[in-house]
Amino acid sequence: MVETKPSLAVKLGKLRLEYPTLMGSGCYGSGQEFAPFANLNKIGAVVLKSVTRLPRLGNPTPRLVHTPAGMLNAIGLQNPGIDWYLDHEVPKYAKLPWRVVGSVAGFSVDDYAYVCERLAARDEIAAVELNISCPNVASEGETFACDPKLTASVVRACRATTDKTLIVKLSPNVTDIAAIALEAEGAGADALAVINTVRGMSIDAETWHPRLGNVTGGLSGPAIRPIAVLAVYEVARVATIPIVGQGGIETTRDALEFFLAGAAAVGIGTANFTDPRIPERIADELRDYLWNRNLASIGEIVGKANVGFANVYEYEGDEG
Amino acid sequence: MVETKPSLAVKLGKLRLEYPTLMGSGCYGSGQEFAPFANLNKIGAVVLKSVTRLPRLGNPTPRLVHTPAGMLNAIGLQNPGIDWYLDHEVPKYAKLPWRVVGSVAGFSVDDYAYVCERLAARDEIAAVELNISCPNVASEGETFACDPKLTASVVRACRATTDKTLIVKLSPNVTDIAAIALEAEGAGADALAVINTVRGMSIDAETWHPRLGNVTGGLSGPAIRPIAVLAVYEVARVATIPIVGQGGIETTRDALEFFLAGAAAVGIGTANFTDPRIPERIADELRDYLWNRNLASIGEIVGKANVGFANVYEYEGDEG
Amino acid sequence: MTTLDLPVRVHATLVTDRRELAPGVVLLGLDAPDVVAATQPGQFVMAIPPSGEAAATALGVYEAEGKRASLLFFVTGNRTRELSELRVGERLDVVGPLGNGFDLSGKPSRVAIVAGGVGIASVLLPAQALVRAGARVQLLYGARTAALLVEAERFNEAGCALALATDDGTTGYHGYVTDLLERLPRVDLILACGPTPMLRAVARIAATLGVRAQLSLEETFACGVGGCWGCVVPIVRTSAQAPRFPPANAGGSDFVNARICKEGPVFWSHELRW
Amino acid sequence: MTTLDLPVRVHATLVTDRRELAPGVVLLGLDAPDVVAATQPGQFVMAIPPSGEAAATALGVYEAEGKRASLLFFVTGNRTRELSELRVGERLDVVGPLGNGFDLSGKPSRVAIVAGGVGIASVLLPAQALVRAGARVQLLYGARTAALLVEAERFNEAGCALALATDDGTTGYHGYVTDLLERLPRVDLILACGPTPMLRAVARIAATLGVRAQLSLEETFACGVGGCWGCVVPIVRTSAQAPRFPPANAGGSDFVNARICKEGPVFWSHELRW
Ligand SMILES: Cc1cc2nc3c(=O)[nH]c(=O)nc-3n(C[C@H](O)[C@H](O)[C@H](O)COP(=O)(O)OP(=O)(O)OC[C@H]3O[C@@H](n4cnc5c(N)ncnc54)[C@H](O)[C@@H]3O)c2cc1C
Ligand SMILES: Cc1cc2nc3c(=O)[nH]c(=O)nc-3n(C[C@H](O)[C@H](O)[C@H](O)COP(=O)(O)OP(=O)(O)OC[C@H]3O[C@@H](n4cnc5c(N)ncnc54)[C@H](O)[C@@H]3O)c2cc1C
Ligand SMILES: Cc1cc2nc3c(=O)[nH]c(=O)nc-3n(C[C@H](O)[C@H](O)[C@H](O)COP(=O)(O)O)c2cc1C
Ligand SMILES: Cc1cc2nc3c(=O)[nH]c(=O)nc-3n(C[C@H](O)[C@H](O)[C@H](O)COP(=O)(O)O)c2cc1C
Ligand code: FES
Ligand code: FES
Repeated sequence: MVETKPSLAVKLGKLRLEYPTLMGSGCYGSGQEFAPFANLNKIGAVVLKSVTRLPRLGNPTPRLVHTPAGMLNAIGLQNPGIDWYLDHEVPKYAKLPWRVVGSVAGFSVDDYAYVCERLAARDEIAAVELNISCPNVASEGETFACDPKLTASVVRACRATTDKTLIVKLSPNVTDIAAIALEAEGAGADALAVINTVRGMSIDAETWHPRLGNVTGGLSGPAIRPIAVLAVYEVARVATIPIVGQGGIETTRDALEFFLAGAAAVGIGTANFTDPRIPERIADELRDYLWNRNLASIGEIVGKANVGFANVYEYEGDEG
Repeated sequence: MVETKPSLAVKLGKLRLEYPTLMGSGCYGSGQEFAPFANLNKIGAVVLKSVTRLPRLGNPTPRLVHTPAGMLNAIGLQNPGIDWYLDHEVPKYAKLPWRVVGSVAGFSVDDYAYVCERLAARDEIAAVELNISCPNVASEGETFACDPKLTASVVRACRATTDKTLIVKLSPNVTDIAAIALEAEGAGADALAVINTVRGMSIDAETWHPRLGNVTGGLSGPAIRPIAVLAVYEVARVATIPIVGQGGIETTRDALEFFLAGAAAVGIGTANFTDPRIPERIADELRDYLWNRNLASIGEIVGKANVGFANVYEYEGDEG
Repeated sequence: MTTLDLPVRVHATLVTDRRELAPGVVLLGLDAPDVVAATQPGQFVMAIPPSGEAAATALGVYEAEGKRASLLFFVTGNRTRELSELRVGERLDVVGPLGNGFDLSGKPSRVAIVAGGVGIASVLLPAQALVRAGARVQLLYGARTAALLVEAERFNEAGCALALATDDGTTGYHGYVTDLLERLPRVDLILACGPTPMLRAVARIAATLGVRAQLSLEETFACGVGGCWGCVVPIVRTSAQAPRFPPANAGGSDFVNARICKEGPVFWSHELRW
Repeated sequence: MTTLDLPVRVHATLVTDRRELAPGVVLLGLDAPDVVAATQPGQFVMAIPPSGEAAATALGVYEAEGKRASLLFFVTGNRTRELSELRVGERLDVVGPLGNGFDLSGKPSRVAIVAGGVGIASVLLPAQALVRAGARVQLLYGARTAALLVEAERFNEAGCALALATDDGTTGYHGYVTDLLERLPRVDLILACGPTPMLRAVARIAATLGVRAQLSLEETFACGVGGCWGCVVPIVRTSAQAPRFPPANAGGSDFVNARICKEGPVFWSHELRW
């Protein structure tokens, strides 16, 4: 018998979160934007918009386009650069009652290490996520997450700069995501965020113009959920560090798919654009789900997808 | 002034089709299954279900699961094997008033060449598509389309067996689809089918079982359309042979996205499960679209997406 | 063009009536004379989503009389929700009727029909046909709870004897409907439609009793017309229903994968390789 | 927690009335006293899709009086179609009001309001407020064709003078509504809402006339609350509306990217870097 409320707490490296939900980078500001109508007492942490060494204006508009069961975005890492960020933004986070995780993007190993070190040095920042998988920048942003060696270099360099929890965010736009995950883990990552957006494009049949100013963008939302669940499942089979599963989570049932596939925590991005009450609802319903099944903590379902075919009739399969 | 009806005809290698629409392999049987309620006079061709050297029972059920704006399938290449196929099925295709394109799958270069040769030798078969990208077989089915060298070997071996049009079907589950496309073209492909399904997975939160008997499957339908449009766009920038663009086409507007991205023809698979009248509707509406714009043929819009940013205000962009 | 088995087409129908039989259980009446004219008991249609934004949904033809056919369904997901939101006067396009229904050619005189939950939607037409042909028909009808035992009186009117069962005992026998089948006086034929575990139990009991049974199977469909091989069930190679485009017999196995939508949805239970 | 700018929340409202003003143009009345109480002219709400299956939709608050707020929209895609299918008595949740509306603090005495198409939805509240404050308000209202010039009489009732224009000449001036602006006797202030090309013309004409103009901009939104930076427009660095979390000034450029949903949707035209 479970006597106390089931625990939703999770540890990512040294970072302990009361709730296993992280608001996806770039989708939630610092949380302040959503605080008037979302209950931020019931989230694990907000992952901040990715920041770079130098300021960036980002991509031309349109930066967003709605697609079936999802959306494409190409923000292009608009941000004020690490200097201004540390001086003017980060101090505000000291007063926030929720945890914020910094997110670092860059164009060289040195960029990453530099920004990571400066960001991680700040008390306001609970942990750092390395966005090595942003598909929306003209230069080589995503090649880091597409190349096992580059992934290892970036993670190793950043690891050397901080003891704080280091989450490495992987791209689905690769032939073998598990191989990249192993490199990241080997180079010192404490956790893996799986997945960033899937590369995509949309064209207006009337005007013949791409619907995004940047031509191509990243697909998010329920459309990509099956892709993300599989990525988590494949990474979980090889990695020993915790996974933050994300991509199209809108309901508790969706979140459970990720836990069962092997995620220790989940990310919620695009769903906040549908209804800002979703993260709170998922927190409450996850607790009910565990309670109804007499489970003491969320950890008890992580990776428990039963892939033993028990659901199908006895079957001989193929020989060919 | 255009005086005659705009032409929708397209050539894929030696194969001339009256309509630029191919019914996706595995989705449409041989066309006979759909003939009672679809107008097969207004399609280009039916791509037959992939056939292998030896018979295959396929995967255990469930083989299908509906997902947001799409579906996962894991049929597992159920087919009677090339011997039975040539003896009992192919003869029936002689009487069909629509063109059928054979589809070959395999587990070795030799498999592909053997089946391709025997299939292509038959008059009933108008052309051959090489399915080197099926994600639903336990063994190495998809690794062909994920490896440039293997792709080249398969295509070269099959090319040597026939003069008929050879279409090579590419997988989106790779880091760089354009590189694979170039290999296929270099090895003698006459056309490229872009894309096959995207790998995915879904788990039932009640039972903890994967929703597919095969655990993982291939995602199709509107959910993947932005991914497919981008794949076509990227392949079109490097390949000089025609592309059959596919992935989530449901309306004429969707088909136009693919033509504008660089497809010479389009594939229609999952949309037939929504409404079997869709291919005819697209054929009629494509003709109207060209007529209203005074265009003489579908070829005039292929690859005409205007990526010059003319739709956005003058913009300086980033330096960082 | 090769000759076609059935004169099926896409039919544009209009919703003539709509009732919510229980929470989440909807009965839609359709003005669909062509569907009525062509439907054999046990066949189904593919209902095209009015929004055009999802796969078509397989639904049994519940009633078929005069110009009116009807569909009876449970709201379990997006697609049935969309159908449930149709109002009287709105249009619903359906493909069909499709598939092979119940084989009533053997002139059975005593028949048991076993229906579980929404399985009730596929058994009114065979019940009516059997009663018309002079058979004594016993309906064994089970559901989770009393409120979900919808349309039982409709079968009474049709001339069937009724035995009800609920999982929670709110009405009738407290337990599985298949328990009732075990205790039934001898019948010539069993027809069944419902969840797969129920059908398996029916198959087992039928074998024990030595009575032939026809089961209407369910599986997720994509095409519904035999084009995608997504909906298979293994049946013995010698079955008359073994597909003409035969699935592989790799390794010389004694079964073949038949398509539920094309060779079924109704199969003889002794020919299933369960 | 830091102090918050606005007492916005998610409001559960009920549809009180629904009218189709023209084919594909819908006016939804909502029982929404909290929205009415908080709304400033030119603000918008994010309407949460009842199905939960798409992003929320940005819609201007058209009317706000007593307990009733209303939304006026064109059905252009999935999301507005879903909203258009709401019936009286059904529930619609909205986030807001959001954004910065029109600045009416300058006590203008003669105001021209330029509305193009669905832009009409954002200008009734400022028109009413200006008339109440004693200003003479001239509405210049253009649309593709007469049937789409919905709600013109509503502005008459509100005390505005009206000048209409249609692209096809079916009513009023045959041509662009901005042509009318060029010929207007002098005004103190111009407010405008409509398609971007119209707004650019208004900005150009306002500059020529030497009159200050406020433009309500549109862009595809995701969050609607300033969290995603998806909806930007370049404005001069010195604008009071330059975001507090400033976009980069890489290369020392003279402009910054402001968020339309947060710093706007209304901007002074002379501060836009168009
Ligand atoms: C021959 C035949 C006849 C039939 N006759 C009838 C009949 O007469 N009456 C009847 O009621 N039914 C009948 N059925 C069953 C009926 O076809 C299915 O119940 C129907 O397909 C349900 O569709 P749905 O989209 O509403 O729900 P589902 O297919 O169950 O789900 C729909 C959507 O919801 C989402 N979804 C659902 N569950 C989950 C989950 N756990 N996790 C994530 N996403 C989820 C998916 O995105 C999916 O697209 C019949 C079936 C067959 C094969
Ligand atoms: C501040 C603000 C206030 C606004 N106020 C109002 C208002 O008061 N009234 C009003 O009517 N509007 C208003 N708008 C505009 C309104 O928000 C948009 O028109 C609305 O987002 C349309 O949503 P939609 O989903 O119906 O259509 P869209 O977003 O245009 O499209 C919806 C879907 O259709 C599909 N789609 C559409 N076009 C295509 C295509 N060509 N190719 C492929 N797929 C396509 C996509 O899958 C997409 O998901 C306002 C906007 C802003 C920013
Ligand atoms: C508008 C938008 C902006 C994003 N910006 C970032 C970013 O700056 N850094 C990052 O790592 N991920 C970014 N992402 C990716 C999300 O954090 C998330 O990984 C992805 O969208 C998949 O999850 P979802 O489907 O729940 O949104 C962005 C996503 C969206 C939709
Ligand atoms: C049920 C199903 C079965 C399929 N079987 C095959 C196959 O045997 N061979 C093949 O090359 N592609 C197969 N495909 C892939 C389709 O031909 C097509 O490339 C893909 O589904 C994307 O297009 P769509 O979104 O229009 O369906 C199959 C797809 C589906 C949905
Ligand atoms: S659903 Fe396609 S073959 Fe049965
Ligand atoms: S829509 Fe997200 S910042 Fe404006």
